[in-house]
Amino acid sequence: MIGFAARRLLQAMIVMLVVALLAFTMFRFVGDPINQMVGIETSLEEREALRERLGLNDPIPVQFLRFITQAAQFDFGTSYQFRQPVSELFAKRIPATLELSFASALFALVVGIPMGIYAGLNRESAISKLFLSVSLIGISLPTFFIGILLIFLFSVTLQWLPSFGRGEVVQVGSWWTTGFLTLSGLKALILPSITLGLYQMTLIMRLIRAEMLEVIRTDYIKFARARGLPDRLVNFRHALKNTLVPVITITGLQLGAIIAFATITETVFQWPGMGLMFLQAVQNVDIPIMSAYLLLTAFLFVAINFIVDILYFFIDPRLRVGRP
Amino acid sequence: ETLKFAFQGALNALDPYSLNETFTLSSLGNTYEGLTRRGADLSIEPALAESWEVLEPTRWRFHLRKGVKFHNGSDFTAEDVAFSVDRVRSEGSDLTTRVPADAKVEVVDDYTVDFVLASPNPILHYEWDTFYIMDKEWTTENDAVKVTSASDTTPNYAALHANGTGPFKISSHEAGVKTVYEKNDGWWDEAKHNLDTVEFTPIGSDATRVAALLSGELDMVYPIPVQDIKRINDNAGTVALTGPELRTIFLGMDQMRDELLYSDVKGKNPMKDARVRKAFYQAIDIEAIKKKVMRDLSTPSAIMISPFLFSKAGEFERYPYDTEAAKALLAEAGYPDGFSIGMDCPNDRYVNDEAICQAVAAMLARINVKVDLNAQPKAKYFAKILASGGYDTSFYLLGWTPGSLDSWNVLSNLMNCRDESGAGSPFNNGGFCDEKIDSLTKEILVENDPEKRDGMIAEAFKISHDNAYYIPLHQQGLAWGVADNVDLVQRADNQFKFRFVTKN
Amino acid sequence: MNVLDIKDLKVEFPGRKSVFVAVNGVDMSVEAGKILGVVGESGAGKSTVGNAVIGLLQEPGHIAGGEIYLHGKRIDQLPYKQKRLLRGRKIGMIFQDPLTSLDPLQTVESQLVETIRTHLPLSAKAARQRAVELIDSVGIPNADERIRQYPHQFSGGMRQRVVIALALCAEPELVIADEPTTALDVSIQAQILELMKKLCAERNVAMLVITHDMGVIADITDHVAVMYHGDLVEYGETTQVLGAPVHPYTQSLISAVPRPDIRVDRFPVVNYIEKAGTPQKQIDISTHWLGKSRDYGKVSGPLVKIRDLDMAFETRGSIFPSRRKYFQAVKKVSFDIEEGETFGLVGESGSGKSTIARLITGLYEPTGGSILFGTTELTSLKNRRDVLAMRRQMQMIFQDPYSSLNARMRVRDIIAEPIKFHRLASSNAEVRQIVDDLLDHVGLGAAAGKKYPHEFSGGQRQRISIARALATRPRFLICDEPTSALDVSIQAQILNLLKDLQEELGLTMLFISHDLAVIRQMCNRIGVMRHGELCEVADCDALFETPQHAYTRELLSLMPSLELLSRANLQTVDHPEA
Amino acid sequence: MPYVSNEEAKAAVQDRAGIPPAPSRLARIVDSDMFHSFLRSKVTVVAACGTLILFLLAFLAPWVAPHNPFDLASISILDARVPPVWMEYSDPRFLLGTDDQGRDILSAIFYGMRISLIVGFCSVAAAATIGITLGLVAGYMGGRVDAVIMRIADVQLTFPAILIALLIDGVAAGIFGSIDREVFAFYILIVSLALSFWVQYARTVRGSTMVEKNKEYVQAARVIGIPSVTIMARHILPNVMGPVMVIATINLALAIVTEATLSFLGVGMPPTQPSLGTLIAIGNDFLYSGEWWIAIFPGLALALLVLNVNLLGDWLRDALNPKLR
Ligand SMILES: Nc1ncnc2c1ncn2[C@@H]1O[C@H](COP(=O)(O)OP(=O)(O)OP(=O)(O)O)[C@@H](O)[C@H]1O
Ligand SMILES: Nc1ncnc2c1ncn2[C@@H]1O[C@H](COP(=O)(O)OP(=O)(O)OP(=O)(O)O)[C@@H](O)[C@H]1O
Ligand SMILES: [Mg+2]
Ligand SMILES: [Mg+2]
Repeated sequence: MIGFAARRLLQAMIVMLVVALLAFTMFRFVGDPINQMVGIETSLEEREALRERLGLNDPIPVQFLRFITQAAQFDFGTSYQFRQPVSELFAKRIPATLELSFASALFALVVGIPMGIYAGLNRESAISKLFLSVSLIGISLPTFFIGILLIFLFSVTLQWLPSFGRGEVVQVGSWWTTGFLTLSGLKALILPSITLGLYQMTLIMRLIRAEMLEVIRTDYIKFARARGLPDRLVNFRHALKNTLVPVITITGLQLGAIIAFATITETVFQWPGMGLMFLQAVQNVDIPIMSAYLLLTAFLFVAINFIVDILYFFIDPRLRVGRP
Repeated sequence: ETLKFAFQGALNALDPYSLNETFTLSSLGNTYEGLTRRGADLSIEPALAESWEVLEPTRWRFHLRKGVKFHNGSDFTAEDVAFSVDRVRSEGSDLTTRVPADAKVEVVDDYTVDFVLASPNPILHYEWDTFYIMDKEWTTENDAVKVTSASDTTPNYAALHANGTGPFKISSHEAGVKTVYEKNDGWWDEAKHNLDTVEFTPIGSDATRVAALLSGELDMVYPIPVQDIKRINDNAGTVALTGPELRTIFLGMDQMRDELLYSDVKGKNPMKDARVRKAFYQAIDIEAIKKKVMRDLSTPSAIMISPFLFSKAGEFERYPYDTEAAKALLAEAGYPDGFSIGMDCPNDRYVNDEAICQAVAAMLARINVKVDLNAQPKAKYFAKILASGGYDTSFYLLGWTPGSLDSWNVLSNLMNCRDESGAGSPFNNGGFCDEKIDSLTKEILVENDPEKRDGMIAEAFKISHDNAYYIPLHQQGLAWGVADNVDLVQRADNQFKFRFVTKN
Repeated sequence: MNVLDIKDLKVEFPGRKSVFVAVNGVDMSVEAGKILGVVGESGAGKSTVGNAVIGLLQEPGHIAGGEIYLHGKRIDQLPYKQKRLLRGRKIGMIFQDPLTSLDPLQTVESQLVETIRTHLPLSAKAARQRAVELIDSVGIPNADERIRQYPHQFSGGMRQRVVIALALCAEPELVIADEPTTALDVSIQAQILELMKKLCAERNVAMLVITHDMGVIADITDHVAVMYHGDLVEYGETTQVLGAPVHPYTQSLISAVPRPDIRVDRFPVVNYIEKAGTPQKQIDISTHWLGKSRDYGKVSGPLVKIRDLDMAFETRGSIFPSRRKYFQAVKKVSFDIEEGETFGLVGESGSGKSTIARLITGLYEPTGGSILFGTTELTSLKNRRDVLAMRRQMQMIFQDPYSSLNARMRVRDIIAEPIKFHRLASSNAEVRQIVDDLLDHVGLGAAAGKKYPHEFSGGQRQRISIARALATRPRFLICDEPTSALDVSIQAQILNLLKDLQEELGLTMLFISHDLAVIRQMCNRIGVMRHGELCEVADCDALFETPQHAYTRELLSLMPSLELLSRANLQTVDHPEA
Repeated sequence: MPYVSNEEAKAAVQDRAGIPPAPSRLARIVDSDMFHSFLRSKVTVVAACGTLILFLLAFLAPWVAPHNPFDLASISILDARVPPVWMEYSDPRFLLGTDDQGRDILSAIFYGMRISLIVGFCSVAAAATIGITLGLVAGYMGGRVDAVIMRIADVQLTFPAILIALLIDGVAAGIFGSIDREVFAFYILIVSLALSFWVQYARTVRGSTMVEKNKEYVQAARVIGIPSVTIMARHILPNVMGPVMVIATINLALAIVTEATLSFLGVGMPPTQPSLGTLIAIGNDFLYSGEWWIAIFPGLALALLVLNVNLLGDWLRDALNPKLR
């Protein structure tokens, strides 16, 4: 296992290197950072000077190397927009994003899994059909649209829930801020996590349903029933577990996506997280944030996929052969 | 009282010289002050300078206000002014033009400062309402003399903390998330506001911003989309404040290249022909744009500056909307069947920018000009059409507010000749060149007689109008959403000053 | 008082165009403490009866008529919840396909413990204790450790025993055992049968045992029901039915039982055919597709030469080599197979027979030793073309017929695949012709080609698997329990086919079986395995008459008696070439 | 033999008797199990009809739509934001009202759906093809091949569609100079969406393949000598298609919606040719101002499309599984 992890770590390095390289080729196409950093009346000479100082005139490979050497020392530079070290900015934004991701993943799993099982077992039931259709309509509308509709309903019309922000946050430890401990913080989580989790919920639900339909027709489920096991055991321990490989694959990917790319939801709800910052960075061509962010995301995905691969081994003993 | 408000953009760095951008300067103007300030009607008022006089055309004397303290308690003196002048002109500052590079500062005594200029400049202090004075000691002590620049690798104290003389202190600031202001009890002026704290949150999404106002979570939001004005007015407890803004929206055309980019006309540039430009001009139904796109929240304009900023603006009139005349002009110019042209347009910069472009494209289609519209976010848009992108455009939409609120700024930035690299008028993206306008611009700069000066400005604008070098569209409107219990002043420069606010 | 009463049971599988009646008006009953045996041809509907009783017919199958009573209470119409309560506790079920009956993701232990705890009020520890005892009682050595493994780490016979343990663990009142001993060697089989008899005698359990093994029937059953084509053709006390069969099908069935005592050239076939079907065609190999010339060069010496073959499975992974655990499934095994001979492999369940088969076909990589096919060393074969050539010459019939068939392919495509792939036919029409022929030869009939594997009975699936293996016209065929799920008549038909192929074409076979009678008829030489080691290799007759190794002697002594099948009966039926 | 039901036995006899049943292709389709299971499910038939109608409307838009909203000369800003006919101030020319540029919503839906359908289907098909292929290879081969493919996937995951689109757009513009945006926009959209979606398929298929490849039917195929490629395509693929179908049908919605986002970043179709997603996004700005029809009708059209396609997908997945028929 340690060897496996070490190999993955090495691969992660390579992945991050490639990501950084790609990112650097790409930044040329995102726009000109200088325009976003100075007022429109700033003279051309000053723009040129700034560009020179930022090293933007250096050839791409030079910029890339500089970035990599610094990144290797955990120095990701200073944000063009905020004029603060990128790492500090990240540290401030990460709690918000993780809490939102956690809440929406929880929503997706807690609703998606039982509904998926139910729909898989009761293929013809009206409730499952209704649920499947409604969730589909939910995902066929764009995220921003859903977000705005929810805000319109729950904030403007009913005035139950806040329309933006994290509510009141409490400092926990030296740098973590949490919204879980205040009422307004919890209220503020509801709408964005539903908006964000809707797609994953639908996906997980339909995936489980589809897999359940197949698994419940296998011989071992038949035999489990013949042994008189209660439905709970048959459905969850035997049937569900056998559907899990694709489900955890997708859950892992989606979890990564909601942590890394909750951009639209965070924008709609002005959620002060990483996604919002990333979108702003793209809009404002904030290269240091973008590159550090992409590196972080790359690492996140390698890590998540590593965990998923480990989970495969836990779930399915047949996959353990030949693996250290 | 607490005022909670939101703006579409964020307040990033707190260093008053690091970004020459309206919202940043507007926000910091509640904390910092300049030697002058502008009142509700944008008239120049004394602020940290009690009065000033022009001793000779090249020597200005400012008498500073006594007894003013910075938020940290240190006194405001002439040294601070001299320090600020140096700092604002130093490398990394984005406001270097506030004080001419060749001007010298002479400290006469603790409360008197002289500015010695190389050449006369009647509008020297026009932009000083946003040239904020910093505390020399504080800045030096905190090692923040160098202007916070984007190329810095360590954070600058001044970028994260503020120490001004203004009516509000910044008590906490998280860039892009939240900024909290607190009342400055030791402010030198009599407070007309009744606020204790002000909370600012950036909200990027228009709909969310409006929703937050409608739901009563916020007291004030700006800007609001024009289409939501009615909704906000209909809502009990909120009202939309609208008014004219100073920004002029206009269309520019490539008149420099010998062959138009993104066009099916090869080997020549139709836009060099004034008839073609006039045809474009006359094909645009500005009233329809005003009514349908802007929902009446715009003022069609015949010149490139807001009528508020130029006394003779009333002398100009737009060419009438006339499709037939436009077609005739095109035919005359040799394009009876029209041609195709690529158009660049931002989609997140000005009020309904993309919708305006689409409407223009549809209108030009009626005179057989096929427009390929390329609407992009501002980062990509500006990177393409400005000097850094090699002025890669044939037809574009742009907006301009003269920072000094004076026409010379417009002429020198937009209407003088330029070369390929942008030397000259850097924002004359179309690159037209009219010697007469250039020479007028030079004269205007040094002319101290207002009457004569205005005459020359009018002449320059007339040349532009006659040749249709630009197609001015309108001054866009301001729209702020305010809760009924809040009273405030909406200034035409779109700056929001807390000192005008009362909440009950 | 009868525990189980089945009255006029009718089960239908509605198809798209017609309704298939799998069970047509069957009556049976089992008394407490008694064992009812059900025999009959493959596909007669035996398993279907069992499934109907426990209420787990595969969709779209359903009970179309009749009644089922448990202790006099009607159960076939009970609502789902109440039916569930019967399962495990009142009715224990052993499905025919033990290899797919276990959840692949749970250890044997957890499956046992959960079942025990569902039905009996035991603590987790006590339940585990009981689980270990059960596993021990079905003859799996080293139960304490073995129980923590996963089903795929068990051999076929071991899985079958786990399934039996699972069915018995809650001490149900009625046990339905569908082919409970097919994958077991005689000694284990004897142990299991003993266990079952004991259950009946001591706990008054009623049992319904479905089997093809006449020996088992004779051994343990009190009553016998004979099914044919969905009908119950004969029903009565075991002694009477076996001793004096009335129905012609029963008579011919009994006559076809292979004899362990003498060796015959061909197996007697059942010559009773009542309904229109596919009459078995006598084939002339020399003109038949299966006999078309093959281009293999003769080899000098043995065709397959196995030397010091070792196979160790990792049973516990760890980064530290010292903490890894291995299970040595095959230890230093060496033997030769001559061209054209049949080499039999018998031995204890779990002794490594299937593992050897898989090693030869390259499905496992041996941890040591060499396998020579002709002159080619198989373990070091890398070149794709060589591997391909080898594959075509060597085929295998898997022990588990069902899971080796792709559930999403039609039977016709499954069989056609190797023919098409190895380009053994020139046109699609020819492929079709060959497939239909093969299906005929294994007694399924061409129409079966349109169906999917799950629509077949256990024996029928096995036959599909055999047809597929024959489709490449192999030179060397590995048969892992090829006929374990077949009734004697089909078995005879298939074994005869194999024999014909061997005689005419010199087919070489590795024949793994538990059925000593079949081994005796089929094999030239025999290897006996135990605990991964080959303990004896001898000529067939020599082995049966003068066994050397103690284990071999034990095996032979345990062959189920066929005394009940009276001599008279065996002789009345004519043996074509006896 | 007992297996054969009477009719089948007769048919089999006929078969051998050399009476070739030569059904036409159509007859074979009509007679197939698939078609049969299709007809049996009413919901599926309705969904298929619904999908067909939507497709027809989209692809026959120039003939069925009352206006051509992409023809700039034919639209007038003065017609902007006219409500649907049943409301006050409506205009009988515009059944479902007009958008902020004066485009007829009904026609814009038809035209926009064509863009959305092409982009959506092509990108999902491309993503699925790439993803399934790589996933099969990675899962089946394992080892180094697997590591390389999966790490490429990780790199890919890091770049959301927006960034890929910017990259492709930039590179394309760099290579081809001033390009015909309308034509290229399609390719850019499809390629960037496909690139950002394939990983899901690849990882899912890989996971399932790793499970399937140890099953005995795969080993049986290997013993026959079937080459790996064929084993993957013919044996493993059908057995791992279940999750793929689920993801694909759901991804369709995501692709259509993401396309709109890309357009806003200036890399998609020009704003004068709004797709279904773009229409919704435009209409989104007018929700509070009471001009709901601009967003709601295109939204309904999209929801209808997604619903129908998913129902069809559900059926197809079941129909491909012989046990579920
Ligand atoms: N799901 C199904 N769909 C259609 N027909 C089926 C299905 N399951 C079984 N059958 C048919 O029902 C008949 C009886 O099957 P059953 O499994 O009861 O046979 P069996 O007597 O147990 O045979 P064997 O000894 O070979 O196991 C067989 O002809 C089989 O083809
Ligand atoms: N993948 C595996 N991992 C661990 N152990 C295994 C594995 N496969 C088989 N074994 C073990 O190897 C031994 C031999 O198995 P094999 O399947 O060859 O037995 P067999 O002789 O065919 O028995 P049977 O007659 O019961 O089928 C058994 O003890 C089994 O538990
Ligand atoms: Mg059976
Ligand atoms: Mg075996």
